[in-house]
Amino acid sequence: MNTIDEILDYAIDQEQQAADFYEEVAKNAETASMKKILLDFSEEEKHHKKILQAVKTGEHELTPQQEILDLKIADYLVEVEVSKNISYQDALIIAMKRERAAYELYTDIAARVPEGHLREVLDGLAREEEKHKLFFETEYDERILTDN
Amino acid sequence: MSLRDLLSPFYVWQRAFEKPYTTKRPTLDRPGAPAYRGFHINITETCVGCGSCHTICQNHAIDMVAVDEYVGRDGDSGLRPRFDYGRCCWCGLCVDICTAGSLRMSNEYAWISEDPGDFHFTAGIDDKPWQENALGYRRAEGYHLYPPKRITMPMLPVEESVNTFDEVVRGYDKEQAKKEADRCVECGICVATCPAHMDVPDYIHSIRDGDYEKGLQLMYRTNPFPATCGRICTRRCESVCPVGILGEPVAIRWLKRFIVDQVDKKDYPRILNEPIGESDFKVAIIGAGPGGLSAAYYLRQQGHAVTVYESRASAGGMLRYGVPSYRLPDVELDKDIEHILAIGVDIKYDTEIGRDISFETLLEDNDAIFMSTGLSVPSSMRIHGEDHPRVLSGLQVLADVASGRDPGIGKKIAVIGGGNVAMDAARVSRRLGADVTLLYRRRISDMPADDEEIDESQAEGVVIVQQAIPVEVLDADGTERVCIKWGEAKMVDDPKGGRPRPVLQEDRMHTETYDCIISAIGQSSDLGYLSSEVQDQLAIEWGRFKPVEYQHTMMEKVFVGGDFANRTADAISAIEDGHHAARGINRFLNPDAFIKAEMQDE
Amino acid sequence: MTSLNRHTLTGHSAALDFSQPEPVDLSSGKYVKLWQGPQHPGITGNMSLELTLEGDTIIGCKTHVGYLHRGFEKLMERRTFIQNFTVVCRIAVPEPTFNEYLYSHAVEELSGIEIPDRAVWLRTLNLELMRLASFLMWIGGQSGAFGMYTVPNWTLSHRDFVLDLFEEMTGARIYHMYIVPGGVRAGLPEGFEKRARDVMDSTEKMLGQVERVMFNNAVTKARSRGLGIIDPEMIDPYGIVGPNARACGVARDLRKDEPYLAYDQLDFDIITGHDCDAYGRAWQRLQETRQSIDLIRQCLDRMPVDGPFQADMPNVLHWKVPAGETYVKAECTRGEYGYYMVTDGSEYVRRVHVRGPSYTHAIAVMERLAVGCNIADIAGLMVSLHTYPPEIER
Amino acid sequence: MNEKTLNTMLEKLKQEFDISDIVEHKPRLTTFTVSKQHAETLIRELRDREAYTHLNFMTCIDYIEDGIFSLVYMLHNYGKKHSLGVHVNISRNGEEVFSIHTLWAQAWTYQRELREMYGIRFTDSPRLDEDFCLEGWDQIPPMRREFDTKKFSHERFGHREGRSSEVPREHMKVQLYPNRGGDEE
Repeated sequence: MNTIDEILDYAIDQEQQAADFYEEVAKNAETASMKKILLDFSEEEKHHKKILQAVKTGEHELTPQQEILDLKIADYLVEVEVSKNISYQDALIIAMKRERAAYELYTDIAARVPEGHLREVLDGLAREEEKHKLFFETEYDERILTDN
Repeated sequence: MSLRDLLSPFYVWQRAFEKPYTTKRPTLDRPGAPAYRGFHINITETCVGCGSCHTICQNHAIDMVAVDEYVGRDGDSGLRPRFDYGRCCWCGLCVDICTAGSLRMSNEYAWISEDPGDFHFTAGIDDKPWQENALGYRRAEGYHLYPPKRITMPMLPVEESVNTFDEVVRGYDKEQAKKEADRCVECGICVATCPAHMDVPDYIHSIRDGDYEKGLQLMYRTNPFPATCGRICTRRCESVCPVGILGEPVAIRWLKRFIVDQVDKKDYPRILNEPIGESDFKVAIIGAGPGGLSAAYYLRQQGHAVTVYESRASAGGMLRYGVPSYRLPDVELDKDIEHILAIGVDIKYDTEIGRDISFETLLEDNDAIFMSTGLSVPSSMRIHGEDHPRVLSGLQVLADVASGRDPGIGKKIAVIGGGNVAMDAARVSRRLGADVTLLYRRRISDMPADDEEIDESQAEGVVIVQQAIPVEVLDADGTERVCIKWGEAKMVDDPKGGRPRPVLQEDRMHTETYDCIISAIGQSSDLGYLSSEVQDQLAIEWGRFKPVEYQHTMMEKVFVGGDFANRTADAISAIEDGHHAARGINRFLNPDAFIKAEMQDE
Repeated sequence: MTSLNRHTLTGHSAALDFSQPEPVDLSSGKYVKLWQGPQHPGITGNMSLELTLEGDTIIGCKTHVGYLHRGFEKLMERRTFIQNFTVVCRIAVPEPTFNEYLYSHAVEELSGIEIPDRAVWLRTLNLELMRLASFLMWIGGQSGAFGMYTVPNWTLSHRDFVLDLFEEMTGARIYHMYIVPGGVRAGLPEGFEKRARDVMDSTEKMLGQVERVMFNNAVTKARSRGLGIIDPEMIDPYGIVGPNARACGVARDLRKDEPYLAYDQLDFDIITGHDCDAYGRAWQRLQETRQSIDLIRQCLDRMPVDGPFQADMPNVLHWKVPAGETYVKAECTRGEYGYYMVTDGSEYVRRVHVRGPSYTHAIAVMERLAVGCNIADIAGLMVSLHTYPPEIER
Repeated sequence: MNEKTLNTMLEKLKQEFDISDIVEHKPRLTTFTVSKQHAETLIRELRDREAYTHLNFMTCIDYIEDGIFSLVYMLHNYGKKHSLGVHVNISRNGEEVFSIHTLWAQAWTYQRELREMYGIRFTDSPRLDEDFCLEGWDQIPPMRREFDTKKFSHERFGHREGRSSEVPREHMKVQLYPNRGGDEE
């Protein structure tokens, strides 16, 4: 992965894989409602993919300097298994953790490349993933951590 | 006639050289005094349309009218006062009584128009030159036309309450209740907000009249759980009570309880004397919680054969197994339940659908089904070590205590959560003799628990640690103890709006050892008794139902209600769900009758 | 029966002859019927005098009221206790606050409400200011009735200064609606005391000028001395009260005799006169006006500046006053003003009767004193009795 | 007036007259009811013997539910600073009453007003039938409780066009929860 296009292609591919993953889980989900949720997640990933494709063609710019709120919810939760009667809570945990992993990956690589445009792109991607993580963490905070 | 008397009058000439009393400016330019009672101003954003101004106006100069700018919503009727200056006498009583403090008067007193219609206007809506006037009459601080403060509820002193499961709230006596009932302005805005739309102003009126039997009848029109709701209702009504805007809301819940307290259970059949209709239909109800029993009560009045299936040994659901007896004594809950059963509702205890009878059989054997099985599964925190044997669920602890079992919590415990279940678990634990620390991830002000519960918990010695996020459960020395690691949170504004969100500060971690940890962070539904095909047909989302009008589901015969079918998850909403489902089931079973009636209406 | 006690009670047969004048034969051409009012400026307010004249001399007087009848006593039976307080002020237009006070006081007495000290003083201040304003208007009226229009300009402008004070204190100039069952509606505004004292000082100075111009005046004396003499024996049989009685030397003043509000804490003596004629009554009122200024100053000196001004009240929207009956009274500028109230425990008053002193002063007393009077003096006589027709009709 | 003097006087009056319902409302006000037969003499005695020389007012209360008018004579004793309210109950149906116009000069005015406002006739009271406040009145005497002022005003006077008012609770029901609440079953 040396050129920016290669990096972006990789990232785009990752989003597609995520979308495929949720579709696969959805296929096996027991109830229609859970299916719908997982397909929504898949759509969300496809949306991410579109953004990255737009970055590649220059229609959209990454924002490597942006501060993204980190609720740090995913960090301390247990790993959960994918199953056919997966709960909404667990589906969210899986999603949060996947976004977190992606974020860590890009941050990692960014640290190893010299400062410059390439690094900026990687940082930008990390921010994107962080945003996705925040999206799911906010949902988790709203719907699961209701404390009632 | 003295010379003096002839000369003295000529003194008037002296005045000719003094400053005249009159002013040269046109009198119209003279502003009224700062507190002058001039033309009316209404701050329409603050006004809640309670109509007290209309009620008090002795001249009938005020109408309450619908305006385009506002529609009815919780705490606002959407109406606004319209003044007829052909009748107004500028006494300002409307300003004095205004519950919202939105109505005032400007110090403007001169206004000329050729159109008499101009003198009939909706203050604050119709443009008038004095609307922005900063001066004028307003109600003085310390002057009230109704008592702004609530009558204090007698409570068990804390030093006693913490040692007993006796009811903490002692209830008003007749004198106190009458005084509290007197504070109601009878606007009826609360009725819209009450999930069951109870006739609140009417039963409060019955207290003022001392006619408690009428009060009871009024309550049973919409709610067969008045003894219960009079104690533990979430009382959304009080949060919208206009009297609460500038003072304390009318204690609607305690007044409801007062009525029930005045009536002996043995007089219920005579007072209520519900007519039971004629019907050949059979209706099954799953779950004997407030939703199920409310549906049963109203369905039975139509004459249907109603059978309630309950998995536990007693009826009441969360009211019995979740709400501790110091808030709702069993005898009071039984007062409600026994009356429902007394009108001919059949109940099968210890009968679990899916285990003892299949859902499909029930569907086959009955003409309609109402399901209300609530949220019975405690949510998991999904943190490491959560499966430690010394991590208990709040629901389980409460159910144990309700059933007379020892939950075995130990002497030093932590409760996690900020809702009413967490408060109940904490206060029950205090009564069992434990030192209780309650960890909550947000601020106390964010807690979904009732403010009273929070205050009373703290008074009883529960230590609340706010902004504390549990991150891991660890083993402690010995199997009887457990450690929890938690981190301090700081509240960060969500850039997208909404309430501030807690963010863990990883450099501020704490670890503490307890005899047990009670987790009470939420519940979800247990729908294991429904096959996945049935679940799909019922269109369940995120473990919850989304019923259509009249609590109907996508399945023809099936109606649902209660915690798993609404977003408020409280007893009064479940009761209304049951009542509304009963209406729906009647329409479903007798479509012809309703269609006919509706055609007649048109 | 008609002769009952007429000659035996006091021995003064003339004072106790209540009989109506004999009708005269108008066709004889000897007599003239003359209507004065209801809008005549020489009549205090809207009422009529039906005069029978023989030459310039009045030989018969009949009073006619009804031009101001608004049925307040009836209206009050159909309004709630709080609503009524906005109605009562209209019963005596130039002096509304006595109605507010007495109505409120009657309701408070029947419902057992004790008003706080500050409200007591604010009410006292309010009532004394009212007395002052009312007297100032009266002085102008009396002077005008004798043809001198300078004094009305002075006194009515000073009355307006007092009304300015009312406007500040109560939010209105005439119908203050300030004294409400349970207390008063507000405390004093910032700087009120200073402005009130300024008005008192300038009014006091003006009264000195009035004394020189109106009272030390050969014309006034000539026209008012000997006019409308009230025989002291008439006082009880005719129910004459207030300055009309005190000018005859009868020391009766409810503020002293049956003290209400803060009057038992104020220093003052009952002022009495000895001339029973129009001049004596005018002099009496001038002195009482000065006394009123003194009492207002005492109120400003002594009244508490903070603390509650309203008692704990029930919700007025459904206020039921316990069944009962009471009669409360206060000394207004014309004497005993009273409210008789009967309640039946409901949200509405059963009966209110408003007793205004003009009821007898403007009718029975007037009809009697007019006889023998010169037509030119009838306005002066009427004003010298200080009557307010609206309180007759209610 | 001290309590003892008051009681002595009341005792004495009770022996001579048919007095009932004595109520001491406050130290300065006592009321009682006397039969119509005794009332005139009693009132004169109070004036001449007990020094209740001042007639504060005279009025009437309509107890329509009992079919009676209660006439009230409020008498005052200046020396003792005490008022006595003498109630005389008469039938609402045109029962004629004695007149006190010979006792106080203003009494005939009160009686004339009571005739106009309640329709009560006082024997030999001067100018009784002259209009007092009302001119050309064609309705029942207006202070009688059955006279409905609102109805009268509705019939006699017009209404302003365009006036109508909504009840907050009903308005909200129609807008927010038409099918719910306790009404439709």
